[in-house]
Amino acid sequence: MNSPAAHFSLHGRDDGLNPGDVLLDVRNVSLAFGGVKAITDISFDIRKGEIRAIIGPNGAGKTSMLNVINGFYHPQQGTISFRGEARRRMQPHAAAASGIARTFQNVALFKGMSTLDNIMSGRTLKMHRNFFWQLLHVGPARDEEIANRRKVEEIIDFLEIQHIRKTPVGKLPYGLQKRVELGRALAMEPDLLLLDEPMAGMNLEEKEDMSRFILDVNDQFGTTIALIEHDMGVVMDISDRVVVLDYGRKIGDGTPDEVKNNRDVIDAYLGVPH
Amino acid sequence: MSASDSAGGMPVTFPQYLLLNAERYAGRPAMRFKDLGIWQTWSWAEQRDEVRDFALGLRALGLREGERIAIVGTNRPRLYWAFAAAQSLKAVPVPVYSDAVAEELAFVLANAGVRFAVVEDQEQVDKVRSMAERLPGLEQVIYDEPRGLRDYDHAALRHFADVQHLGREAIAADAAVLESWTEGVRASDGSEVSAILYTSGTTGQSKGVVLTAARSVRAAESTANFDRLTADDEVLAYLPLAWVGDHYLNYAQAYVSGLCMSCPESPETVAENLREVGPSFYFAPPRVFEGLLTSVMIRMEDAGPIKKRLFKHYLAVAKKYGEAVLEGRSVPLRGRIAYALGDLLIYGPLRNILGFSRIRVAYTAGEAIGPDLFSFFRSLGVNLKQLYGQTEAFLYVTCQEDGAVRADTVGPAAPDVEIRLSDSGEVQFRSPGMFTGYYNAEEKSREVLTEDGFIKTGDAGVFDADGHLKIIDRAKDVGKLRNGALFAPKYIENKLKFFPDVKEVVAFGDDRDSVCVFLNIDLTAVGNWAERNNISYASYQELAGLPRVYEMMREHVTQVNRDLAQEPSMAGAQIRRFLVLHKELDADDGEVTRTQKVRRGFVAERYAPLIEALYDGSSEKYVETEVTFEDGRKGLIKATVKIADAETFETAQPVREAAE
Amino acid sequence: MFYRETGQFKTSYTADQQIFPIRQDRIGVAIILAVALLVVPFVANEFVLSAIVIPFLVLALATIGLNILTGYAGQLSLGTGGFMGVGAYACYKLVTIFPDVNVIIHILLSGFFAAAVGVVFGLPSLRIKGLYLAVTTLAAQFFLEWCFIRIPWLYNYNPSAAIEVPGKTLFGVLITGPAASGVARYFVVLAIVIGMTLLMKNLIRGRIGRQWMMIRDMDIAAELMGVRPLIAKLSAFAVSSYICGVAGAMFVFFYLGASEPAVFSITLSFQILFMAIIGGLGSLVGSFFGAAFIWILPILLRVWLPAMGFDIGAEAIFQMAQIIIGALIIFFLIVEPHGLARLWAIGKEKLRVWPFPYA
Amino acid sequence: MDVLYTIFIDPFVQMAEAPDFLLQVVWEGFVAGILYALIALGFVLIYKASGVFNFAQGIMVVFAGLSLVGLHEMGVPALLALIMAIGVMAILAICIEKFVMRPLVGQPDIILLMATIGMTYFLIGLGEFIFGGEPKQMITEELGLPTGSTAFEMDNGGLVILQHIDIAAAVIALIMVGGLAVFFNRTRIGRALRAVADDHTAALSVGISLNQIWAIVWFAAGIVALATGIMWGARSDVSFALEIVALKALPVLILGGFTSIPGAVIGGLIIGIGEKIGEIYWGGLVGGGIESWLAYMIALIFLLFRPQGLFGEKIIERI
Repeated sequence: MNSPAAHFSLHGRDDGLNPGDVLLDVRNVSLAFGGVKAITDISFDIRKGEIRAIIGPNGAGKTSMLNVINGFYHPQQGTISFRGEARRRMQPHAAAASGIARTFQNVALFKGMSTLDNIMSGRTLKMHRNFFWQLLHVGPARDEEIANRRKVEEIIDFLEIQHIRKTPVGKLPYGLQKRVELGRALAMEPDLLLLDEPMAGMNLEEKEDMSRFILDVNDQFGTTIALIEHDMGVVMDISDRVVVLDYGRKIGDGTPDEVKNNRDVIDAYLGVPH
Repeated sequence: MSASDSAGGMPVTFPQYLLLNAERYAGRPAMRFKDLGIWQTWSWAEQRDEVRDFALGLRALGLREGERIAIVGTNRPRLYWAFAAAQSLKAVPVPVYSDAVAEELAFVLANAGVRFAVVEDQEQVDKVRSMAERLPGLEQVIYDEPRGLRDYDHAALRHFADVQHLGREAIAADAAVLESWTEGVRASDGSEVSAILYTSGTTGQSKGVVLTAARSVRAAESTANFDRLTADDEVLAYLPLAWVGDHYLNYAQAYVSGLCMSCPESPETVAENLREVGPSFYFAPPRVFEGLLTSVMIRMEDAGPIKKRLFKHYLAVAKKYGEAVLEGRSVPLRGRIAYALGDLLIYGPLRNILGFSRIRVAYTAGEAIGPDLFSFFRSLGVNLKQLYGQTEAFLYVTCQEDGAVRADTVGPAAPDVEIRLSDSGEVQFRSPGMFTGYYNAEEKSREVLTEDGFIKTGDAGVFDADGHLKIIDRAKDVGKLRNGALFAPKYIENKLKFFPDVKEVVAFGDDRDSVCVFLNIDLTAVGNWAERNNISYASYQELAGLPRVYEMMREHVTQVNRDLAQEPSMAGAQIRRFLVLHKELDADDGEVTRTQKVRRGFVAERYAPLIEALYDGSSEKYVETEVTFEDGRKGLIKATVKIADAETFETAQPVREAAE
Repeated sequence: MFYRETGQFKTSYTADQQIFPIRQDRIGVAIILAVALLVVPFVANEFVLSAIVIPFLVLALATIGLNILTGYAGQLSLGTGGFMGVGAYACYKLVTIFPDVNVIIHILLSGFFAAAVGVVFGLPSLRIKGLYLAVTTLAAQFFLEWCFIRIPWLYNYNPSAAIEVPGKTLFGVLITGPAASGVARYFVVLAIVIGMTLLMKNLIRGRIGRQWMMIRDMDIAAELMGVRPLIAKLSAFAVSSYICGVAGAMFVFFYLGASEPAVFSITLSFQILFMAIIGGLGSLVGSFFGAAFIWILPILLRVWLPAMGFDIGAEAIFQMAQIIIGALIIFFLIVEPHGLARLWAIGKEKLRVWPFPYA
Repeated sequence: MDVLYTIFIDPFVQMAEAPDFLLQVVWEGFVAGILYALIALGFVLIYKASGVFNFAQGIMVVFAGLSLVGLHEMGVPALLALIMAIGVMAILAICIEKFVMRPLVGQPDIILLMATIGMTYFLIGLGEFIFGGEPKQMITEELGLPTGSTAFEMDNGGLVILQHIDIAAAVIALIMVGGLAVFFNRTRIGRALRAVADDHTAALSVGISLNQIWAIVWFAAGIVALATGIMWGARSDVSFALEIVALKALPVLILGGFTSIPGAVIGGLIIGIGEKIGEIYWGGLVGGGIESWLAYMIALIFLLFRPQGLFGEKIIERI
């Protein structure tokens, strides 16, 4: 019997951590490109179940920080522990396999594919049927494809993008592309979701929608979220804790209220020279 | 196909039909719902189980015979199951419009005194909760879509599936429960109330129309027979769940005929879903057909010259032969061939794109439909007919028979319906499905019912020579100009509204010197025109005020005046002056009903300064208007509305006797 | 115009994800298959089958092979001819060494040799992208060509350095060699091409094909979704080379009958690349269009030009055909850079929304 | 051990024993390298200005040479034929700009690449149609180019023979490189060309239309092609086989970078000398003829260690 999805979940793995335990710990990380320092000795942590914002002026090293976390850049110094396992070098696909998903500042969708296929691509790690089953596309391979399609449909439903299911993503307006990208990351059922400026270039209504989706993801699936965002209003509204970077250094860390009243942070944002 | 052939005797309630269908059409589809990308399908047997589980869950929660249960939301299978589930317990479903603001919702729920509410989603839950103190009798709210409700206090809140689970637990605990439910359904004689439908009414607060089971079933049976509906038919349930049309055409007729009802994925995807499902029975109010025609014409504007010529040519062919072909009248061979070619090249593809390919019977009702619009769809091969209905009748009062369809009438009395005209020309009827009264409003019921049990419709009408009813206007709206000329505002309004550029019209003239009108332009059509002519505009208000738009409207008004001049009885009511309103008439502001009918009195009161300006000869008028935004906030629109004069014509020599 | 999709709705994902979800498409494909099976073999003469239809099918298959690599996985290759050659020579050696095994099995096996070579030359793709990769594949092309000349073992020390296909049978019917009938070869080729195309379609619509396209569209994002570039790229090289290898073996065994190293030269690589691009990168049906365009059109031109009164000698006709093809390639790139497949898709979309100009 | 010896020791022993021969080989390689460099120069010109990877450069060389020889065969005096050949290249450049580049502006690289391959097809067909498919003798003497050779005697008594035409080729190549360098750096148009490569709007601000620039660049590449054609033709024949040889410009460009004129020269020399030495001293070990692929292998191995080329900067991928 068919029945509409009653309770659908995208919980990450059960890793024995409770909400509030440290999920990701960044310790004394420094990163430089050919002598140019992007990140200098930064430490902070992300706790399970929280929404953690990383803010700072342009060029503060925010995106570099995300790139370090998901293994795209390798820091020269410092360690990163995810679920208690420390590491320094890690390949991006290994980070993905360990449960880290992300979206990009400039939408990085697969332009040649539809919304559905883009989100399906997030299921890559959840699909295991071997080459020969794939060739035949019957039995287990098709069952797997369909099971994952169903999950993807639930995400499509969740993000209210049913009407663009089969549209090539290149034809979508920017706001919807961002939403599809979020869907693709969600399809990975991540433990840690990194969002790089999820609301950049959006109008007010789209921002409200996106905030709602982020909160819903956090609330409904318990997904831990780290996000970079420029819109201070949004950051203060939705995040539990905020870390502030400036010129590659950490200048503030705490709840939105604490950060708002931090002298250094105010200076950095008002442009007072150091 | 009548159920009387079946073993268990003739069903007199919808749940009885459910049981019957679960046997006779066990494996055939009863319900589809586009969810998660595909059309999830339930057979009649599965649908019975879903309904039964929910019903038993409701009973476990304490729902008893005669109690009211509200159903709020869009067209979703679970909400339809809630109807049958409640009816199976002899409780009374009370559907409410899903876009009703919290105030309206609270009024209905309080008026009906509901104990339970089955609602679609968080939005509706929030609405209900915000009115909690006005609804002390409301005990349980059951929702279909759990999204966002995880952290809500679940003391008086349950998920639909959880209620069904309760039902299944009850069955597991004691198999007799199942038996007793079935018995309970079977035992009914159909005298219980089967639903209370609140009419949105053009004036004042809405009233609950009380419908009883056996009468409702009988009404549905007679029309299902009339249109030969069977289990092979398919419908798309996209009209508001709380409206009598949806409840009758989709729910009631589906149960008595066993047809399959499909629910769209979301309100935004209705057009697409219509194409996918391809219903065989279809209903839409005239404004939907109007919108379709407009969009067809707009889209054809961008077609290449060859295609455009082809289209124009074959539309002309269709106009000439189409309706004759549809009605099986004699058509010359040349015409038949031309029409067949047109069907291959234009009509067939057009029906396909609109999702009309499989339509066997389509109805329109609610408002008068422009004769050209009506003929357009019929000439394409869509068997579009008119009906005239009332919530109080449980829909059908008149309907047109295949082969006897006309644009300007609504047909003869529907099967088993008696119609008469009062001395004042008001239409009155008695029908098999007619209501027993308004809920908790004895007085109002008495106002509507005549002593001999007829219902007063409030509509003015006439019969033509063939006994077909023709509705002119609301009886109370028909008036006279000061010079004594007949003034039927709707008649004039409809003529103007048939121009694709014009969305809404309000005509004034009763007890005045002349006729003047408010116009609303159609934002899609005029916007498209503006785009093609490189005219930029920021808002409806700006577009509406453009001199070129006024010029266009003036041409339309002139054309209407020219037409009116041809009709001796109407010639005196030509339009002298008009204005284009600075905002669209909106249900949120109470200017139109939820079914988009103009609340004439309210509009007249709200825009009194503009009416005054229409009649005092001034050329413009500054007004401030309060509006309600989608999210409930209020704001103020300021505008200087221009007023234009229209050309009028000499009355033509009477060529024939006036129709009336 | 011919599409009547109203009422065609899907009640299961299986139905929604089938290769041809629209009924009219399924009918169209059935008609094409019926024509291919029941009409072509009985209408076409020996020349048409041998010189046009069979090589067209084989080249279409090779184009599909290249399309897997370039169109779906985004890795530009100029070595298709070389990989086809590997298949051809492998098949020839297999037939020599195991003369009793059915030739069809040899043909299918020969692809694995091409796949192995393809993987070796695909290794640099992990570090090298775009045009730079083209050089790598050129290295493969010229190196392989050189091998075909310089390793006499490959052509059984034949003094003419050519390979000659022996006559082999399937179910008692001669299907290779000079004496095999066109019809027999046609059916074998058709069966293999259809089978392979279907298998490739399956790969492409599943996880593996999606990984290729992810790498193609945005390799960094793909990696962050858990795709291992090594596996994705090398699998594309392997599958692509396998198909090319099989096509190469078929090219010699079912079309040429005998072959010299020059057959698998860079010219063939370019020809296949053209077929892929004119047909449309990332489209299986486009591979057939492209092969038809590049293979059949010149033949038709050579027939038509004299018929239209351009009687200027065989050589000049050949040159005229080349000029026209060159000009048409540029013309098509200008009109629709995404190839005939896109034109086809646009045309189909037009028919679906007919009489409207757009949906 | 024997194998290792033959591969790693013996060739060097041979080199040491016959330095005159080695020198001769290096010279041959040097001259071939010069010609590769000239072809690569044509690529670089166009790539720099329009980002188009011009596959047709090879056929342009053939086409230029054929025009020259063909016109002379028709009875046109050599120098007039040369001027007319230049005219042919100018017409070709204008046609390419008008009928190929302009309609395809803004398309992805691969499409432009394919268009140039389409041009190759077209020009091969056209060249054969007009001039016939057979190889032709270059009119070296008629153009006043030196022929004959000079032999240098080495210490060990061996001879190194230098063909005069090769020396002339080297000199002409140097002049062209120098001329182009001056053109790019010192002239207004040249600077505009460089600007185009970086930023199309910048070029417009110089006051030259993009279309003009393209036509000029293709014309310049045509001149380079003509020079290459003459030199190459003087050493062997003018034939369509050159089209395949021209592909060697690819590895040259990989070594030298797609946008660097000195890079093209250095790359050309490395490839030219490298493949000659490889062929002579190692080729025999595997049956000879490795010249056909050695250049690509050199480039391939080089790429594995420096994917960004000889003069390119390390790419930091940003997301």
